[in-house]
Parts: sequence; structure tokens; C-alpha cells
Amino acid sequence: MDLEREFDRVVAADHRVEPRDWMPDGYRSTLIRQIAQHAHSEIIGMQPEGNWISRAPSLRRKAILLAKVQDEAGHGLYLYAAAETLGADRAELTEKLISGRQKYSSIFNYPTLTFADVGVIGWLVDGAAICNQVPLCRTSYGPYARAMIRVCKEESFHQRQGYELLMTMMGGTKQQRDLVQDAVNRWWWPSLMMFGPPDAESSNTEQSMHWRIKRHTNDELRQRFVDMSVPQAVKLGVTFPDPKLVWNDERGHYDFGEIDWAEFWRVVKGDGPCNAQRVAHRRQAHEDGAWVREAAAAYAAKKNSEAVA
Amino acid sequence: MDLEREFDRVVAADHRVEPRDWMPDGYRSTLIRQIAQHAHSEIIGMQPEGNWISRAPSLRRKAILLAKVQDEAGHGLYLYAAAETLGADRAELTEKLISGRQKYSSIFNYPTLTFADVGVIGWLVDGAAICNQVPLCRTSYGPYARAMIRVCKEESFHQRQGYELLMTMMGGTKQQRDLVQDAVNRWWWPSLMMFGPPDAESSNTEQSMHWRIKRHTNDELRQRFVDMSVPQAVKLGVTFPDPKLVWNDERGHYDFGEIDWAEFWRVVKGDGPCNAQRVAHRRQAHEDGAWVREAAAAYAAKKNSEAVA
Amino acid sequence: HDDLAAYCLMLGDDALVLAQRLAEWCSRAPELEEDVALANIALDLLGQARMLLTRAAEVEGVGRDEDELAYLRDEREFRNVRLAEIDCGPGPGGDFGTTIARLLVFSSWRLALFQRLTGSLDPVLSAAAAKGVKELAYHRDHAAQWVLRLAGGTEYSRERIVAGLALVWAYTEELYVTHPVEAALADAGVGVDPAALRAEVDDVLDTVLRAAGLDRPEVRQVAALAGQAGRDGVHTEAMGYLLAELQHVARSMPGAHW
Amino acid sequence: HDDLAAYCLMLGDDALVLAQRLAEWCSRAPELEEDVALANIALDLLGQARMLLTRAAEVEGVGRDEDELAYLRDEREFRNVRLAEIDCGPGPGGDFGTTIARLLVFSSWRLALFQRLTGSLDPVLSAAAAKGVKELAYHRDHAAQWVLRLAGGTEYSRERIVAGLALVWAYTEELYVTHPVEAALADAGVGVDPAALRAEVDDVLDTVLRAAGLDRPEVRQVAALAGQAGRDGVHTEAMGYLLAELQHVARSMPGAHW
Repeated sequence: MDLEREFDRVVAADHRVEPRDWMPDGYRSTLIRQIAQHAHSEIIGMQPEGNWISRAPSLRRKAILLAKVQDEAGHGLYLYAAAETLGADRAELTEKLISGRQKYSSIFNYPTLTFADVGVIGWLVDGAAICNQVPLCRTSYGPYARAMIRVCKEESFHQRQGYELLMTMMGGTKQQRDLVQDAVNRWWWPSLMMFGPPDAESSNTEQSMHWRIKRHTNDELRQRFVDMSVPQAVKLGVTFPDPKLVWNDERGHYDFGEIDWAEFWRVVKGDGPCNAQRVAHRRQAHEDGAWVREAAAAYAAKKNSEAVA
Repeated sequence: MDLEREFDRVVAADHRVEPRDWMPDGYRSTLIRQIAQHAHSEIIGMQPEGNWISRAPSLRRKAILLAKVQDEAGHGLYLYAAAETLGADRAELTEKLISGRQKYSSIFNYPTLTFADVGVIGWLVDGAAICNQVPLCRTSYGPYARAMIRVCKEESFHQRQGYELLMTMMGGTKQQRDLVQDAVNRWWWPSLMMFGPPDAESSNTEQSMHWRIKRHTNDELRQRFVDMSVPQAVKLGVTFPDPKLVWNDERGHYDFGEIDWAEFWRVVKGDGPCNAQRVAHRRQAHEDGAWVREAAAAYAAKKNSEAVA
Repeated sequence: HDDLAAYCLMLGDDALVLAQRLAEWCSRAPELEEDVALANIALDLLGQARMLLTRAAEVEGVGRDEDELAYLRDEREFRNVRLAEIDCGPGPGGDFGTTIARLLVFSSWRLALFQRLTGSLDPVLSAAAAKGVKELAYHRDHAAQWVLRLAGGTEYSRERIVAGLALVWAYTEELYVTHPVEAALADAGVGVDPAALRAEVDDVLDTVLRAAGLDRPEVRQVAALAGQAGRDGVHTEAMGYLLAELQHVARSMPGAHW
Repeated sequence: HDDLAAYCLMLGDDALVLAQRLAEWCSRAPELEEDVALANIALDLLGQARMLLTRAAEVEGVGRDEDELAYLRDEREFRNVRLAEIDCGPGPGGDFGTTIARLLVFSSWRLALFQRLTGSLDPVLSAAAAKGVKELAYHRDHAAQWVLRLAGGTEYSRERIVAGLALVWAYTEELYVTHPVEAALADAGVGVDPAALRAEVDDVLDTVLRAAGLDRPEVRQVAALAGQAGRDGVHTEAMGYLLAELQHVARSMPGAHW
């Protein structure tokens, strides 16, 4: 019980829990699940944007996009490493992803239909992710918090690049401006869904807040994102597909329309436009690479035994 | 000996030898090899043009091209059937093709680099093939002669379509005209090689002429092709890449430059730009389809045994 | 008129895109006879596409032709159902079994549609349908024969056709969703409401599956995006690559005539 | 000046086209670390391509830029060696072993070339080479490490790397053929005669193969066409498909800025 008291004290004081510290089993398993899902999201998130690398319409945009998708792989790596400090095994986590037993962010179950989607994902999807993730830089588990600091820094960079692409496109031809508006129309609502279900329906929130794994409710973060995005949309010259989106002087926030939670749950449960495709792609890459990983392991084992001998 | 005399009489009288007639072993084996190589050429010949079906720049040209490549598959089928009347086995002939033990026309070991190549193949390659094949419509072996009548009729149609495509392109933009001239430059010499080595170096010709499998020498046919093609080139507005190509009033024919026979023999012997690719493509299709052919055979066998039972 | 042009695009794009996919088999089929057969089917569909796109251009009346519609529209303007565009082989997305499975579903559905469309008040649509019905009946029978052979052939071929049917079945719901354009034209006696085809197509497919001793696949449908799918220009990520190949030469040579 | 522009295109296209191929692995690599590594290599090559194409455009002096050169040239105008363009996987043409085999050969060759090019009298070329040398040394070492692992890993991985080396080796002769442009610029102290690289590259490759316990592949070379190959714009049939994907969006939106 001393251990538990000590843990509670550290967390309450906003200090960091480190890998070798005692922690409650629930804290550990909640964190492993959350970090793994976050890592999976980075990895699956490579696909919708990766879809446009080969077709990016300028060499500069191709380089930016390739570097961004590469960063996502990097984020996945830090996060899997953070999960490993809690005793998780990366191969097992990957198995859970490709067998559908662990989730990833549902936003990646939507297709990227035009190159403008690359910009809008940077602006809105990365923007929403940052709103969700910035508080995690102060999360109670040290390795996770430190990984998030790096992730957030890079994500902010990606977000600015996405917004800059959209600005360039809005300053271009009518066809380009139409593509941007079309992409905004498709990604706005799914972006709002990224904050998760309304607080009233959200499980786990209370315990996670107590453990300082989570620091704000879904609805708080969603409101923050809306308030931040509206002036950016104005500056860009696009509209959001929501007639109820209007400034509320009294609340000091933007009001906005009802999110289609039925769609949200359908996609979470596997019925989105790309759920099967995303997992199949990951599984295929994993299976196609099995012989390479086996070779690397066999080679390392031989080298080790030679070194010993 | 009566049989042999009767055979010689039939051949000399320009009558047809039919499958159930007696024939010399050499005649049979020469014919099987020739017909098989001809069939293989049709099948391998699907690849260089098939390369442009998905990218044909108008729907009309796409339909024409797809129909043409389909016809080539059809020609392959008639010709394999003709070879089977001589006791050859189609599966064995295919094995010989994909293991490199039997040849096909070397012209198909050149790549198609632009859509203009489709037109030039129609005009020059099909043109040369027709020069080679028209005499075969009167060849001594009945099933082969009849197959060739159908093949030649369709090839003439293809040739006209190819020439018509080039005429259209020459009436188009400068870019289109340049593509046509570029394609002519690449295909002219290989087309002349299609008639085979000079008579002086050609083996088998004498025996084949005697058997009425062959009716003109390589050089005769080559000259006929050149004489036919030059006015067509003038009408089209292209030149052939041969400074020595000039009308010889005395001979009543066009003179032309020396063919690069070293290149010819290199390509025949396997060192062309696409030899490995063409055979690998065919082998891959054959291997990928093995399970389908096995299924069809197994199903047919079950149906047969049900019918018997 | 806008509706009629849009409708012709829908039916034309279905045919164009599947023709493009089927033509990928050319020189890659399991046997030469099948090279010929698949090319024939692709040619029929290409012919249907050309009639319908030409009609769309005519009705639209802004001077475009079939080629401008095929080669110069962007992905979001294509109106085909997603079933037509997915990679069912010979690419890495499928194999001969998957190709046959799609052909069975697509041609059964389109045949039912075209049978009704023969009564269209638009003379071009009714003529196109009358011609198409004969072709599609052959396509469907060809596919059905192969389903029987693969299901009744070897253990492996049975696995392949079962997997192929499962893969394409995930795109079947979309075939019966009525787009506003289809609803309007069905009301006007010009088009067909696809929702009305379901029972008949199901019946055909069930008959084939039963004869092959196969169960109807039970798979999750690939969802629409906020209610929008192929008919709204919301395609799968495979579509852009298909169009890149289809359009590259044409787009590379502006002003050229072919 | 024409020669210098053409030379920059040659070296730029080599890098651009291989970057395009390597980027195809993104999200498909055997492990995440390799996703990162291959993307890094592709990014280095893309950076080299941009410097060289920009220099080509500058020297050419008709107002084109790197993007016009990358996106609006036709296949016959691309000057890369064919080794860069062939499908070595993740497409059906290859696998990870083939990709590594190509990377080993390509980067060993290009490193030797760039080492000499650091002495170019053209300041942009020498600067690009100085930067590139460090990158290419890393690419070569990365590939060599994998050759060792695959050759010394499992029986299967050894088969794969042997097959991969055999496949890419068929395009190595072309790397040492001197194009008239290269000859002229080598004479002028601006470029490098590739024929002069052969002994050094062979030596590097032999060292790697020996360490891996592999024999140098003995395979037929894929011939040039009447003496012309990649440097003359005579490519393999794979190139058109690569360009269709690379260029489609750019060509679909004339007048757009990105």
C-alpha cells in the first residue's frame, strides 16, 4: 500500500512515473492499450497519405509528403518503444493490429480522394491530433510524455505544411480551390469525431483523468479544435459543411451542429469505407516481410554465436 | 514408295496434303516446327502491342487495339490447332516456348516505346508478316494453308488500321508527327530482318521450297516489302532511316543499305532488349493460370464420369 | 437533361471502367481461349461505354465527345459503381477467381438493369440496352460456367472462387442504392431504379451459387462515405491509379487527334 | 551548354526515377525501421534530383523549372539508366531482395561517379556531388548490410538475394557505356566518363559479394536497342507506367501551382 500511496502522490504532484517505478496493473494495462493504439494509428496513418506520394504534383510536395509519412513511421517506432517500457512486446502488438483485436484512430478509415486531401489531413486531422496530444506531453508516464513531446513538435510542423499547401492551392486555379473545398467538406466531420464520443457516453475518462493519462474531456478538446479552426478556415477562404456553426457570444465559443454518432460507431466497429483495406494492407506488408525479418534474426543469431565462440 | 510418289505428285501439282494422308517424317516435323513458331509468334506478339491497351489515347483506338491483340490470340489458336492435326500437342509446344526451346519471331523482342509504335507495328511489322504469309495460303499442307487464309485476311485489316492511325497522327500535332517518325526509325530495320537471313546464309530453304512449304526466298520477299513500303512512306510523309534507299531503274526495284546481321543474330540468340521479358511474361501467365486449367480439367473429368455413370 | 447526361455517365462509366480492368488480362489469362473471351467481354463493355458516353456528351450539349469524357474528367467526376474499379486481378488485388466473381455479380446486375432499360423512353438508351442485353447474357453465362468449374474443380480452385466471391460481395450493397438521378429518371420512364433489381439479381446469383454448391458470402459491406459512393464520384483509392494509366497518354498530348 | 543540361538531366533522372521506385515501399517495408530507411534514401535521391534538374533548367535557359522537367517531359526525353526504372518490388517485378540488390549496384556505381564529380569544373555539379557522396556512402552501406543479412540469414533469404542480384545484374553493362555527352563533358573536366568507373565499382561489388559468400551473377545483359538505351531515352516498357503515375495529377491540372 505504501507503493500505491507513493504512486498516487507522484501522479497528483504532476511528477513522472518511470518504467521501474511501481504502478497499478490497471494503469499499466490502460497505458499499454492507449500507447499501442496511438502507435497503430501512426502506422495505419501512413496509408491514406502514402497513397499520394507517387503522384504528388511537384517535387517539393513529393519530398514534403514522403518526409511526413516517414515521420509517422518514426512516431510509431517511438510509441512502440514507450509501450515496451511497460513490458509490452512489439510483435504482439502488431499481431493485435493486423488481426483486428486492437484499434487505431478511425479517421484513417476514410479514403484520400484527391491531392487536396493531403493538405486537409495536415490541417484538420493533424490539427485535431495535436489538440488531443499536446496534453499528453504532460501525461503521468514519463516515456510516453517524452515521446509525445517529440511527436507533437513534428505534428505541428506537418500541420503548418498542410495548411501552407492549402493556401497555395487556394491561390491557384479554380480547379484547385474546388478540390480544397471538396476535401474540407469530406474531412470536417470525421475530424470532429477524432475527439471521441461525447463526454456523457465516454467510458474510462474519469479513471484516466485521475491517473493523469488524460487531462481534458473529449468535448473540451473538440470545442478547442472548433474554435481554433474556424478563423483558419476564414483565412483560407473555405467553409465548413455545417450550417449551425456560429459564434456564441455568451459561451465565448463556436456552436456547431450535431455529429453523426451513428456513423462514428459504424466506422469504429469496422464499417467504414477503408477499414478492411487498411488492415489488409498492413497485414500484407507484415506477411510479405516475414522472410526478411526471419533472415535478419537468423543472421544476428549466427553473428552472436560466432562472437561467443 | 508408292506413298512417297503420291505425296510428291500431290505437292508438285499444288494440291493439298491433308492430315490423314501419308507424308514424309521430315515434312511433318518441319511443318510442326514452322507452324508452332508461327503460333508462338502470335502469342508473344500480343505483348508489345498489349502494352498500350490500357493507355490508348482514344476509346476508338483502344477498341481497335484490344480487338487486334485478341485476333492475335485467335491466330495462335488456329495455328496450334493446325499443328495438332500433325500430331503435335499444344501443351508440349507451350512448354517449348516458355522454356526457350522453340523460337518466335524476333521482332517481338523489341520494346514498344510510344503509342506510335502501335501504328508502325501495324504498318511495317504486320506488312512484313503479310508478305511472308500470303504465299503460305497456298502452302502444301491443307490445314496450315486454310489457317493462313484467315490469318492473312485479318492481318491485312490490321495493317490498314495501323497505317490509318499513322495517317491520323501525321495530320495531327508536331509532337504526334515526331512520334511517328521516331517509331519508324526504330522499327524499319527490324522489320527488314523479319524475312530472315540472306538467301546465301539461309538453311532449309531449298527443301522447304521443294515441299511447297515455302514459295519464295527471303531476299525476294524482303525486296517485295521494300518496294511496297517506300511509296507508302512517301504518302505518309515519313522517311526510312537508310541513306542508301534509292530507286534502281535497271533492277526495277529499290536498292537499300546493308542490314545489321550481327544485331539480327544477337536478338535471335537471346540478346535482344526484351527476350527475357517476353518469355518471362508468358511463363508467368502460364504458371499463374495452372490452377485454373487444372480446375477446368478436374471439373470436366467429373462431368464425364457422371455422364457415364 | 442534366439528369439524363448524368445517368448516361453512370452507366457508361460502369462499362468503361470494367472494360479497362478486364483488358488488363490481355496476354495474362489462364489459357488462350480465355484471353479471347475476356477481351471479347471487354470489347462489348467498351462498345457500351462509347454509346453511353457519346449520348451523355450529346445530351450535355457543350461540345464534348466520348474521349473528352473518358480522358479529361477527374476521378471525382466519374460515376461508376466501385465494384467496377477495384483490382480483382491480374494485379495483386485478385486473381482469375476474383475476376470471375466480379464478372458474375456485375453482369447479372447489369443484365437485369438493361432488360428493364430496353423500355426506356429515351431512344438511345433503349437501343443501347437492347444491344447490351444479348452481350450481358453471354458475359453472365460465361462467368457462371467458370464459377461452376472453379467450385467443382479442385480443392484449391474452390477456395479461390470462395475468396473471390467474398471479396467482391463487399461492394454489392452499393449496386442497389438509388441515386437521386436514378430516382428522377425512373419516375420519368427513362431510367431504372436499381433498388428494384435486387430480388431478381439475388435470385440469379443464388441459382448459380446453389448449382456450384456454394454459400452466399456473408461479409461486411465496404461502406459509403457519409452516404456517398461511386455514383457520387466517391471512389476507392484504386481508382486514381486506374485513371492515371487510362488517361496519361491522352493528357500528355493536348490538342492531338487520334 | 546543351551538353551540360543533358548531363544534369541524366544524373537527375537517375535519382528521380529511383526515388520514385523506392518510395513505393513506403508503408510496405518488412519492418518499420526499414520503412524509415528506404524513405530516407528516397528523400536523399529526390534531393539530388531536384538540385540536378534545377541546374539542367538553369543551363538550358528557356524558362523551365524542375517540375516542368519532371512532370511534362515524355518518356523518350528521360535520360536515366534503365536500372533505375525497372520494377524491383514491392510490385510484382521483384521483392525486398531485388530492391536491395539494385540499391547495392546503383549506389556503388553512383558513389564512384559522384566521388569523381566532386572535382567538376561546374560549381553546381561539384557541390551536388560533395553533398551526394555522403548520402550515397550511407545508401551503399545500408544495401551491403542487407546483402550480408539476406545471404547469411535463412536458406530462403539467400535464394531471394541471389535471384535479386541476377535480375538487376542484367542492367549493369549499360552503367559503363559512355554516351557522347558524357564523353564531351569528361573531356571538358565537367563530367565523368562512366567507363572509367568500372574497375572500382566491380571491386566494391566483389568485396560485398565475397563477404556474403555469393558468386558474381553470370547473366545475359538486357541489350540496348540499336545501341541506344536509357541515356538516349530508350527505356524498358516499365517506364511508361512509372511516368503515368508520377505525372498524372500534374498533367491533369494545367496552370496549377503547388
